[in-house]
Amino acid sequence: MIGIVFLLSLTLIFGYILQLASEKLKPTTSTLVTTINNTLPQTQCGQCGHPGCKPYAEAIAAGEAHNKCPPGGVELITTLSQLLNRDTIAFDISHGEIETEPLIAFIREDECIGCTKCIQACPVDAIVGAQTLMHTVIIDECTGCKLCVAPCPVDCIDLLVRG
Amino acid sequence: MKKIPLVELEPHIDLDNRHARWSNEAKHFNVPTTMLKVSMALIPGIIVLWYWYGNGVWLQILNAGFWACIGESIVLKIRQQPIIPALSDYSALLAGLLLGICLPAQAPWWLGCWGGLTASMLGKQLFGGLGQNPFNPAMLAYLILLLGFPIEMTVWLDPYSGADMQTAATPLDRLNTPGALWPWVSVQLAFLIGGLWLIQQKIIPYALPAGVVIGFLIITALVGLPFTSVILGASCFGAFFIATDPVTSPNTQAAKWLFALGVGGLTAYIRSLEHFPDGFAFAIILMNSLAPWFDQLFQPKPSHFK
Amino acid sequence: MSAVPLLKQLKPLTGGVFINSHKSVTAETAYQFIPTPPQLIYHLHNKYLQYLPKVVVGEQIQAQQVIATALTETQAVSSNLHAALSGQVIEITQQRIIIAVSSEPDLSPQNYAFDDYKPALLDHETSSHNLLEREQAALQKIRQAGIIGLGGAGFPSASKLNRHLHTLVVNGVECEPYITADAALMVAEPGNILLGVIELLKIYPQLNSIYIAIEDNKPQSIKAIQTALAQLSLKTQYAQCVHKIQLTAIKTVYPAGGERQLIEQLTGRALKIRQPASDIGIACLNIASIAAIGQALAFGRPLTHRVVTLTGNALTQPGNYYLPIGTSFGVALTAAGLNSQKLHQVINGGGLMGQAVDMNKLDSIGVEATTHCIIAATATEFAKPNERPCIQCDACVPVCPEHLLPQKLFQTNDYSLACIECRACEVVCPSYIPLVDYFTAAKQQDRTQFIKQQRAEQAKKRYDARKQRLAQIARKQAAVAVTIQQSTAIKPNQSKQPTLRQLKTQVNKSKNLLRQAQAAYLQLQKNQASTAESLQQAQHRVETSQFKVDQAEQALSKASQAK
Amino acid sequence: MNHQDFYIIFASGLFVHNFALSQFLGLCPFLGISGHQKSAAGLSIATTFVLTLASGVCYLAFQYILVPFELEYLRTLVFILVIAMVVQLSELIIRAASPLLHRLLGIYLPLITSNCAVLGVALFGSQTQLASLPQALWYGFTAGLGFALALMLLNSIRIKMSFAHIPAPFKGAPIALVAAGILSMAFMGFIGMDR
Repeated sequence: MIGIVFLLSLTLIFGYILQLASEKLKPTTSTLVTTINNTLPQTQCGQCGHPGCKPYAEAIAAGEAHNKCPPGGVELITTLSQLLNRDTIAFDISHGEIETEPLIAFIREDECIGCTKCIQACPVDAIVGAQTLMHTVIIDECTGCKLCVAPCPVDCIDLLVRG
Repeated sequence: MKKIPLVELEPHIDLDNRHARWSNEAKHFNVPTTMLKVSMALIPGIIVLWYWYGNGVWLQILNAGFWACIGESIVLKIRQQPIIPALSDYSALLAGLLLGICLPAQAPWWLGCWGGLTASMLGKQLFGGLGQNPFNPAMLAYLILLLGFPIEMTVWLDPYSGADMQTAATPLDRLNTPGALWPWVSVQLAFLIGGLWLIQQKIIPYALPAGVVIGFLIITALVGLPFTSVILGASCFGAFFIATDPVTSPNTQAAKWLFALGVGGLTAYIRSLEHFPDGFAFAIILMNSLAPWFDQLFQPKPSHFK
Repeated sequence: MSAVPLLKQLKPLTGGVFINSHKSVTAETAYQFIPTPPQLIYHLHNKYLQYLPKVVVGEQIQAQQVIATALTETQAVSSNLHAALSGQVIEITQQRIIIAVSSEPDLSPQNYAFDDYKPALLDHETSSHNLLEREQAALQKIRQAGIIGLGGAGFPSASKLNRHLHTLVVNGVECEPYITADAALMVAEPGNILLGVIELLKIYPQLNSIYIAIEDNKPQSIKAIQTALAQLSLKTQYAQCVHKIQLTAIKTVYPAGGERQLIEQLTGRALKIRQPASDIGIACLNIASIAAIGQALAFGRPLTHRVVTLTGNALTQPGNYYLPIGTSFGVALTAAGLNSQKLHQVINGGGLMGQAVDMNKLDSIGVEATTHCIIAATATEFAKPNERPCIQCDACVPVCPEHLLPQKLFQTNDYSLACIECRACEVVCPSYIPLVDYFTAAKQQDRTQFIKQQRAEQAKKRYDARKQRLAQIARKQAAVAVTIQQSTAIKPNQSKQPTLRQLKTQVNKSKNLLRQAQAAYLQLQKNQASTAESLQQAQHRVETSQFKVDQAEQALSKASQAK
Repeated sequence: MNHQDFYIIFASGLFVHNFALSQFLGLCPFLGISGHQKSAAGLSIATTFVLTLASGVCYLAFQYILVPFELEYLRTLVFILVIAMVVQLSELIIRAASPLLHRLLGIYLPLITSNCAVLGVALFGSQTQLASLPQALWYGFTAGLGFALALMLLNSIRIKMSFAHIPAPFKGAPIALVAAGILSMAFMGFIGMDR
């Protein structure tokens, strides 16, 4: 009988102590998302199913699989699994193959009609041009995210390997 | 960011049309000659031992050396790696030699065989082969034998009467009988000569033996052991031949001193506990495990692309 | 002639390894000449510069004519490439220009003896203004003469010189095995070297110490420079310059000749990692570059020839040769008596840092300004023993001049930017590990990683800026939409129930305006001097105000009907 | 509480009866975490904190409540409860103090509750007649230090082994077990230290 009473009182006391502790020791906002975001290649290509790199970083922090980034490739998976203490998993092919060399968009200038659709699509403003005027890609800025290829009505953008 | 080791990442660097290689006369110092020179430095010590304990000493040394090479070739066969180049650097042979010296002259043959096999297989090849084993193979094998077969390991003939000595010491151990001081003094002096020659040949750094002896003296003074134990134990043999194994000792100068002082100190301390004949093997294994950490402490940080 | 004192170096070299210098065959012999090469091959790319061709295929060119220039970002000339001999351009590609030679070389170099040298500008009465101007002109001349580091690095010499220099180091230390080009130059042309030093003194009078460093295993070079200095000190006007020059003998250790190591040995000052020497006011120039600068500034002669050591057991007459830049390796080696059966490997550069050259391309590779040694090696000369695992023997730790731990870098597959790739650690490695190749591979791997990371940061910045801009535009459009919505919202309720009083006040206001306009018009009519336009304007004003009154009345009547 | 007892507890906790290397308790975090240096340091601090606190509280609970009321049979249950509370407390503290360490430790932090070394300390503490609360605390602390020492030694070996070309079947945990075995052999040299 005394044992039961003692055990009950013990659990009550410990429960109270933990409740007190969890109030006082609030965890600070997690800097995890920013660290993950810094490791992602920031091409904002969206091949991972998320509109940009930051949303994908938040998803990874929340626990989503970290193997959906084709530009990142195998090195990204190893660094992320090290950072998050998860085991290294193989690359998820459903999101496109791993890009080994960096690509650059290139506009074939004779076919471009100046519709500025690709300018709106480019996440890093790497395409220079205006309505009905000639468009060209800034080589240093282009991250090879292939987003401008789809909206182009005359399909005059092709992807070349960076020299 | 953990770097992917280059060896697995890309095929081995193409040596053929790479840059010119230095002319090889500057090469007075390569792996096989190092190992041979260390073996030669052992000879004075072995001769003195042979004088006191009869030709059982030679048997043990050759037996352990032979089995060490057998163990090495077995593992290399299993791992489908070329056997001849690995054996031709005499490192397995040297490990066997060092172990053979520590075995009592009258020990049965299978003791040397077991010791040689464990030295080369468990001590060296299991951890990745030449240059990658954290523990000194000879000392590891000696420790296994000491803990596994305590009786056979501590039976030494009395140098004078040839009678059975129950708790006699091997060069690594301590002799209880006060009378038998002189044999050990001569053994230590012989190994001392070999060791100094090695230092002169620049095969071993001076920091390690010096540190071991200093550490040993300090702790014996602190713990209050009789001064004679300095001569009896493994001091000179261990300091010059075991502690200076380049593979298992640290690389930076400061870490070498710390490592050597640790080995000397621990040996004296364990010997003062009087439970085991001699603490050198334990001290070496413990300090070998600390060596990589010491290196990391004293290693200058290389500068990278920030 | 008082013997010029030979000083000792300030600090011994930290690290370094003693190796067999292989210089006995070609050491300190004066250079020889070779018959004119049939073709000259000029390479347009080197480590620091990319040249653009200035000539066209088939064009006839004269000796010393500029055939290609390298431009800096601001389109200023950073260095020129000159044709050594006159001839016709037969081929121009992305990488090289080939010239078929048609003339005999007439430029046999002579050692300068300072007899008729005009020292006018040596005294320092010139004001700082035109000193600055003269310095810029001199640097421009050096650039146009195409003088780059002849010690093997090829760094443009002009960019090493600036106004804050206080020490000049003339690097005659050839610590790498096999190379004796500088020694030959010192023995043959000590005067030209001193000419270069004096020319630099003319444009940088604030230089207070000039070190000429030579290895102590080259007695003849030291004697040659000493005698030249002694002769120079006889001429009174140079005595003041000569006493600034300190001839120092450096202990022969490899790599004592490295720029960073030599500066530390002479001045005791250690450079930070990747810090150029000009940051701390020191310029370290190779002996050959100094001589070339002397020729360019004193006589305006561009860099067209250089001394190259041709050694190796596969040559019957090894020695130092004065080659026009552009002679192909094949021609040069055959001129030095190549025995092709024994030839196993050709190395461009010294015994340690040299690069193996593709054997069947010997005739298509030309001597550049940076080639100072070509080794025709037999099979046994550079044996390639098989590589063994590292046994942590730490032989490489005391040898590294930059205090690195080569075996630790190798073990963790790491690299360090401080590594000058002198391969001293490879010389002493008992396991024959090509350490520097592993370091350079790891460095390259990390460099691409670093560039990728930088590009990611750049992309992130542009993406955030774009998102911010779009958000701003969206906010602005939203604000405009809101105002439009507000204004349209107000207009309809105004027409539905405009207060009559407002309309009435509007009618009265427009009537007053009309009255004023009519009065102004009448007054203008009375006053004879008023011009026709002012009359017309007044009439126009009357009409507009009349129109406004009618409009207001119309609105009033409509509103009162709707009421 | 003379000076001698404290030395004996120190010697046995740290060297002779080291929890990880002589008594082979708490091996799963010992092998699991010794690969990464930072998290190994973090875990050893957390374990030492938990051990000290748990040993003290268990001693109090045992001596002043269980013994007077003859409830010794409840010993294990109470100890588990105490340890669980202390581990949860330490997890909260670590999560607030350094989220990075908290994430690095990951599963191993709550795993301390099921770490047999912690329960071992509490049970051994109640068996051997610890004279007073400070001795119990000291016993827990030295046990924690012993665990930290063993963890550091194995981690130092694994630094070197991470570069070695270990045969494929032995990569990872098996070679760590071999190294731990060799270490425990070396620790046998300290027998007789606590005489």
